Amino acid sequence: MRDDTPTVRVTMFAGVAEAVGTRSVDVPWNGGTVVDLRTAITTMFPVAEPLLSRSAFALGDRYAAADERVPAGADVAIIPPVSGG
Amino acid sequence: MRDDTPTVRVTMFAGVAEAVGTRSVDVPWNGGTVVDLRTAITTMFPVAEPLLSRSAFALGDRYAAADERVPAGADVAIIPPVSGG
Amino acid sequence: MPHGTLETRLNHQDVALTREPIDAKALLSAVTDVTAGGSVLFVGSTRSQTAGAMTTCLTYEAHEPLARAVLAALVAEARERFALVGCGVVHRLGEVAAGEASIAVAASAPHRKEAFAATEWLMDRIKRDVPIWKCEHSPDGSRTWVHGDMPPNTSGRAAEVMTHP
Amino acid sequence: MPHGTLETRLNHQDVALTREPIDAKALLSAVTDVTAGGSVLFVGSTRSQTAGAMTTCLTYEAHEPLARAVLAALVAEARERFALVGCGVVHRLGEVAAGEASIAVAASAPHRKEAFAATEWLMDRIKRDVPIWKCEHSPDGSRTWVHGDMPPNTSGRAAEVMTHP
Repeated sequence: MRDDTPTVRVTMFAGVAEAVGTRSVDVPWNGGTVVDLRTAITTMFPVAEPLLSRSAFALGDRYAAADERVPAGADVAIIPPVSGG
Repeated sequence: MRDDTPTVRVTMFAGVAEAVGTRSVDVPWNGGTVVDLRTAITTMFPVAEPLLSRSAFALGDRYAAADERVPAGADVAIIPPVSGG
Repeated sequence: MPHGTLETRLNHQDVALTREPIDAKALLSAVTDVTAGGSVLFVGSTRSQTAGAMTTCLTYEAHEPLARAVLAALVAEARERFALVGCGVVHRLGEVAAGEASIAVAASAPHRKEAFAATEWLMDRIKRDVPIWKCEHSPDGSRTWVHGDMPPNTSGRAAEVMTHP
Repeated sequence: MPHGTLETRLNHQDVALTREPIDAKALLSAVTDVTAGGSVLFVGSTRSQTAGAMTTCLTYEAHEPLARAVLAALVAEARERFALVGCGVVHRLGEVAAGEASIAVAASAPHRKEAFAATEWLMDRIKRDVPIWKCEHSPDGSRTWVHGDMPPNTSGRAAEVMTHP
């Protein structure tokens, strides 16, 4: 990709990071919603599809709604089903 | 009462002891059930009737059923509604 | 406190009446082992204000042998009913200053739901059936013994267990 | 921890993520004052046996800023919903040996029912919504990240509070 391609920085945790093999990736991004971003990431990492399909997304330190727009340059985190406690 | 009159030793607690003015009394007893004993004690101490009417009774370190017979010489305790915790 | 037969579980090691401050942490430790997934500790305290009246302190008195026997039977029933890993109760007697604990109940279980359910069940039963009474002392020197409307239950499982030791 | 406005109550003093053993007693003390009649402490631990397989240890990882924010919002909601005197949560991260605590939740209220209800409610919400994950390590060296079926709730009250700080 060219240096000036807009991206979002996507951070991964737990089983998603393990399936993908990395904890952080820059995803090319021309804008769209959280749902669009999920589709783009699933296309890049089909191995993670079972977890991505039931993951939420965070923008910074808050959860994002599914129809929320994700700006280029955003810090995004994939939040698969949790197991703390 | 004559020295050889059969009795039961009745121990009182909390509001019952306060109403009656003592913690222990020997009640003349020719036999009968827990209900009979309650009646005898209420006759002796009418001031305690409101609490006696909703008290349970214990024989030694266990609760007694209402229809259980109380032998002469028994150690009986009056157990008004509790408020521990 | 491992599982055991009903007889071995119906013991007084799990219950205590004390005139000293309650060590709730020790109670929690005593009921937990590596098979426990969740442990619940309840601590009940004297509030400084009850029903609008200032309470300077409470005193508690008990029919001690009966209270210990009923508590032991309730703990044994809770262990069986909720498949607990461990369970224990400490109740304080005598004077208890505002803010100090009057009771601590702890239960541990493989899963948290049972630990919560057992602790709440025990508190409900203790407040109904264990022969301990609270006296409220006011700043003006007056005192009031607290009695509810219902006598303790004498015909329940706990009573049955006690009559067949 | 006295009552306050929603804004003052939505703080991070009541929540902690730690890589050290959890001091549950300190948490319980921190949430209690003389207006509390009942305090409940829940401690969740690593069991030595989960679903039939021996687990030697667990590790926990978190999205730490998000986890702290969600925990603070849940504690603020619990304080309001159950009229609590105090409330706090500590979750451990990193390696947790069998028998050690992974989480402690404490709540105190004027009456015990609210303290029990709040603690159970918080545990349910934490297990659903807080971005912390558990990895089970077996004696043979294999490891398994644990994920349920449902994603965390992102549209609840907690999320609303966070978007209007």
